[in-house]
Amino acid sequence: MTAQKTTTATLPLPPGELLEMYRKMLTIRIFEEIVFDVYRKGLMPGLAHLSDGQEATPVGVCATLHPDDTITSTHRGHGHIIAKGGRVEPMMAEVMGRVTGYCRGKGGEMHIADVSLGILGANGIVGGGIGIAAGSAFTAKREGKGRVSVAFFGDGAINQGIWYETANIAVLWKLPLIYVCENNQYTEFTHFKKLTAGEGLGARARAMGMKSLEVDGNDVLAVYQAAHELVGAARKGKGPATLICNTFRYGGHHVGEPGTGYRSKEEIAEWKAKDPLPRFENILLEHKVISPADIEAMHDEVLTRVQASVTTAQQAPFPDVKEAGEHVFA
Amino acid sequence: MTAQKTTTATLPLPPGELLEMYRKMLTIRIFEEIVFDVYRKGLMPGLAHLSDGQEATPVGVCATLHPDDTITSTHRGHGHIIAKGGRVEPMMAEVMGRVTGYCRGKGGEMHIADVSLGILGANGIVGGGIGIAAGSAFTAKREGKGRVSVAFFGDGAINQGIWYETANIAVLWKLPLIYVCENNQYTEFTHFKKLTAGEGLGARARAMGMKSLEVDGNDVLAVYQAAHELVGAARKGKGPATLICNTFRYGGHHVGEPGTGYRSKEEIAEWKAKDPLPRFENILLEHKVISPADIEAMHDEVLTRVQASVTTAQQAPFPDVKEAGEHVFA
Amino acid sequence: MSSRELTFAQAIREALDEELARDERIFVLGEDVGVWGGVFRCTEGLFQKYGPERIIDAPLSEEGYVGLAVGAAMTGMHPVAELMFGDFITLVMDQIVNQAAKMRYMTGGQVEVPITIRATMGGGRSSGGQHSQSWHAWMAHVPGLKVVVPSTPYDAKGLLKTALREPNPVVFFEDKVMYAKVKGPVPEEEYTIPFGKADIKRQGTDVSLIAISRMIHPALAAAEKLAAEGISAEVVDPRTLTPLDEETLIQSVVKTGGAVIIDEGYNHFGTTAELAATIAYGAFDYLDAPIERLGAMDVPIPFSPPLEFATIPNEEAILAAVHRVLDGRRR
Amino acid sequence: MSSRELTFAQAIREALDEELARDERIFVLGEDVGVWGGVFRCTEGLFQKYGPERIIDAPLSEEGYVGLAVGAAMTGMHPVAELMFGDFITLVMDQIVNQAAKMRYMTGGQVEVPITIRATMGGGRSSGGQHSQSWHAWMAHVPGLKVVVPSTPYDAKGLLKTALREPNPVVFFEDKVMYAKVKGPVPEEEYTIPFGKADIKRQGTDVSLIAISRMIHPALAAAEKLAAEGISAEVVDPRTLTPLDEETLIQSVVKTGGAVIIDEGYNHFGTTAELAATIAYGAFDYLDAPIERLGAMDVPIPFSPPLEFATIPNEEAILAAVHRVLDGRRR
Ligand SMILES: Cc1ncc(C[n+]2csc(CCOP(=O)(O)OP(=O)(O)O)c2C)c(N)n1
Ligand SMILES: Cc1ncc(C[n+]2csc(CCOP(=O)(O)OP(=O)(O)O)c2C)c(N)n1
Ligand SMILES: [Mg+2]
Ligand SMILES: [Mg+2]
Repeated sequence: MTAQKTTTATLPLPPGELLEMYRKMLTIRIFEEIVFDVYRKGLMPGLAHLSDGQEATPVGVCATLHPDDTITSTHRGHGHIIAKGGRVEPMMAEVMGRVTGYCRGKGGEMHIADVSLGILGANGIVGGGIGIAAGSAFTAKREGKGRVSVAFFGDGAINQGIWYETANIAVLWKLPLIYVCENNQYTEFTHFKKLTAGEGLGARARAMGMKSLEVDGNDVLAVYQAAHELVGAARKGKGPATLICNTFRYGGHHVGEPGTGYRSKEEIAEWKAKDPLPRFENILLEHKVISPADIEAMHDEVLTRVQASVTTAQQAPFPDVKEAGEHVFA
Repeated sequence: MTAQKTTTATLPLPPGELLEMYRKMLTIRIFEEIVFDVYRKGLMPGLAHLSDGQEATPVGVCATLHPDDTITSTHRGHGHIIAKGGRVEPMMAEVMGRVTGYCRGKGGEMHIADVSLGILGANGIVGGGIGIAAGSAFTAKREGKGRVSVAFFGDGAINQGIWYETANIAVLWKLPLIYVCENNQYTEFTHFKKLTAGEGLGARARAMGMKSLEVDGNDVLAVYQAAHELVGAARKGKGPATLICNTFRYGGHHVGEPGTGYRSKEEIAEWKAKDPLPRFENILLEHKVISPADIEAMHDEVLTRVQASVTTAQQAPFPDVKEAGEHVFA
Repeated sequence: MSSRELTFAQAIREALDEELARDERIFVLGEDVGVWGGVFRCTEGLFQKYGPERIIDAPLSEEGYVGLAVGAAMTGMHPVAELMFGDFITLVMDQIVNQAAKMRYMTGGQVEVPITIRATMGGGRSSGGQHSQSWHAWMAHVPGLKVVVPSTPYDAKGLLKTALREPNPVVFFEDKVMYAKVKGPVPEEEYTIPFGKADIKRQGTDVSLIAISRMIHPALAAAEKLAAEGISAEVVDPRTLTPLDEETLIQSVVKTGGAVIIDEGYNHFGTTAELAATIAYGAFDYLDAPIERLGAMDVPIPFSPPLEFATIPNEEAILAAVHRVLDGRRR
Repeated sequence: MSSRELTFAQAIREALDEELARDERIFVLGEDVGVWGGVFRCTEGLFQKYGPERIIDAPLSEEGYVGLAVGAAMTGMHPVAELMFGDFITLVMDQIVNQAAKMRYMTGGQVEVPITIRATMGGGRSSGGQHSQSWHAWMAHVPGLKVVVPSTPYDAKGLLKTALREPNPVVFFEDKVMYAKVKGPVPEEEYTIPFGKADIKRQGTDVSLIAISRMIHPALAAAEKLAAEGISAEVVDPRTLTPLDEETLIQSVVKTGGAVIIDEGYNHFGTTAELAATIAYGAFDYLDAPIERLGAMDVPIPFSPPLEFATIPNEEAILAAVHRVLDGRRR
């Protein structure tokens, strides 16, 4: 596999932060690979919706966010959560339905949240996080402290009315809301072009009076730079914006299907050649931010941590049945 | 009141059809004036949502339609229904809750329908007719006979998700659907600009990949010509389009409020100066399609007919109570 | 306590006003709630008093602004989102049911979602099939929502103030026929009314009339007529459907031995079903006759007044039902 | 009649196939129902057989495509709109409730609206709070909709074929746990099953188990266990909620004197309430003990299996309820 090269004359962030971004991308990749295993071994209930291949988008965007900024995520949410600082241990425990999970096992794979980190939840309703993100942006504007709200969603969600209705409101009320569309080319098993009229989301966003940028979603620095511009403007009260990141999921819509019936081998190979991880690695190596040995060490360290999270979760109890009736009301 | 002049070198339709258009505009105006009275005299239940001032739009659009084309309408629907051929007698009877009404008194002022004429119903849900119109366009396309479907709606409805979701579908599937936005400047008591982000519906429609035209909605020939172009294209399989007609309602949102609290006298006067009726009259007079005497005669004739419709409705029975349980299922 | 007479709408407005003054996290949004003061005058003057940041005219995008309200609630605000007609709740079901109602549970208790949805209900105004419906039973079927159905200005004010101090989603139903037409005493002093406490609006011993929202008024009128016949009817107002004060309902029927349940929501699979089933279970040994259910006729709501009135329970229907209960007594 | 075993999904697919062949007004639309054949395989091969004009992959726009389906139904087509998860019915309530259900009535009988909405229901797959709900009680609360809740491949096929010949809106609920797991005999010959006819799945004399959709299976299993104890349980399947075969339910309880009602929808304000209230009324003089209601626990549906299973009625819970009924007998 030849990784496509991205050359950047100057790096936009200090080495420490770049390393942190790299670590997060690696963590997402490894987390998804391990969840794949966990699912295949029957160690988790429900379905697993993985985002390996898409790591650059959440990491590039979240690198521009502060701890008190918020995000909302999707059914394919592991990457967003890790990128915003979520810890793999309570994530894995949640995926495995344990009481030690982020949501005490009540939310599950599609509903991980860590509100203390500004992660207002993954969401099983496609487009379901968008209204919530608009509301968080409303609160942020009211607070007046420059906080922003990011809604992550897929190419499928752009055809839900909630996008349109909140876009109109967000522009009118100048809310600090960034719509981030992770276009992985497919809405389940159908190519997005078969489902999307016109010039796509960018044109729609502009028609609503919003700035919109479209970037190579597998180039973490390109994502970072575009997000940096839009988030910065939103912080300064310039209102909402849309960012479209073109990317690809390597696996199936969920682990139960191989992802090949509706996508050609060539298409998959083409995207694997643009894998965000080696591309970022090459930049970091080139700029001597990291050495090959560092990479290997980091890989081992993350792998060990994620693997340990499985073992720990396996040993953790399921929630007690009496919890079923708790947390309905505050 | 000085009527604004519209000069047209050549008329786009033969005299008989122009006269028919004029008669319809006059009928709408008089119908609304009489309903105003009927409401004020307490002769009708519920509310009355009148469209006097907006006559040119429905008439200009419907002049391009065939009997088997369909329309869907709104809470402010009397004009659309008359323009598509609806008879004033069952309309008035419906408004007055009589069993002789179009819907046997079950629908009411906001729900007049004559399915045999392709009038698939006014609708009390703002945007409620849009999905239905899309469905009629779907059927039309399947039938393959060049039939088209028109959805009338107001400036308020453009911010409902259903517009957006069906617009995407209609473009993708090339449905013969014409979205007609009657922009009367206000969504109830709020100016549409306060509620609409971006460049408005035209830009949104174009972003969805649809042709969009915007016309002086008080110039019936301008409306006709634009509708003619879009309807013609739709009949030929070119897909959906949007037509925006700028106009104004003279009265309140409903008869119970005067329409003045949120609109200045100047604004109202400005629009009255652009009254669609005298403007069309002037053209017809200028081109000798009609004489002043003809106008007077037609006015009297229509007035007599609409007045008679009130008397007839008053004499007609209310539906029998046993009808309450009928027509739930076919 | 000193008291004045307020209309139902004025009581709502006063509750909003007092709570807006008390807690700056509270804001109101909806269509024409601001400058215009609301089509039913429930927010009259609040825009002028609290400004455009707190009394907000939203675009005609119910799903959008209710969705936004859910997110605002999750991040520390307390929105009051208005649905001008409760019929439009169909447009925001996802935001209420799949988001607001379950967010706390699905996050294992991480968030509170203090959103109040104000929605109208009720027919009788010839508003037609899409402006007259009463969907409180739907909401009461959803875990995670509190559901309020006040019947008097006093209750409306006290319960709305409670809603605005609740850390949970509340759907607050206001029968629009009462806004201007129902007047009643409301103390000058501040008060709140707890959720889950039924109110016995009239004491009685022979039969229980359990009525929801505006239906309390024909029930009280019927009780008055029955008194003249020597029949002592108890009139019970659950006031909230979630939580439901099952105990008070059951105890009333334990005492009287018979019940008529009156609601303007549809009868079939509605509120009358839940209340009848709950009482039939809890007062099984005390019921002398089958429980009578008077919900709205199960038809789309017709426009023409004679038809519409035929679909809504009224005093006469209540009296007839009471006589069925009493005549049908098994002991 | 010759018969084979089909899964629940195969039975659905066969009904669609036969009706698509019979009536060219019928078309199917939904997400990934076409090329892919549906995530639950209910439309497998139909795209290949009937082409893209009749088996249509819609964008992820539930309100848009269901709205379109309503209009298509009003103009002579017979759409089958699929909601992959019944939880998404929240997104299309306006199209179903304010448009499809009342269009005929509001026009005074001018139109027919022959639309079939296929929606899944049911938990037990650890799909979490937004992919496990059962909203049939909501639909049954709406006048103008027919509501179908089949429990076996045989019923599913026969009832779906009836839906596709109905001139009215039908909401057809399919418990997704049954798609692949429940197999049963389905005749080769064509048949349909009328709406409004309950089916006695097992005859009995001591207690009536009235169960909805998939809950029929634990009810049958419980009846088997009870038989071993010498208790004869009758198992009744209403099959459709609107129309509801009240007579068969009541007569069963008149015979047995006791009832347990089992449903996977929420208990509160749900199907168990309507059935219990209806039976308590109709069989008042024959009931020996209070009717037991076993709906889903009134909480958002949790992900973790031990929690989720605790919220769904099962065989054990049914047995316990039967014993409460029998032990609580008053005569
Ligand atoms: C409202 C809604 N409709 C349908 C689904 C079923 N579904 C889950 S994911 C998905 C495709 C989403 O595509 P996209 O938004 O592109 O996200 P991706 O899966 O590609 O990350 C669908 C149809 C859902 N969960 N919610
Ligand atoms: C979904 C919905 N929301 C709100 C209303 C209440 N309402 C009725 S008409 C109206 C304003 C509609 O404005 P517009 O679409 O511009 O039509 P106009 O009244 O100007 O003809 C509103 C808010 C409604 N009927 N339906
Ligand atoms: Mg996608
Ligand atoms: Mg308008």
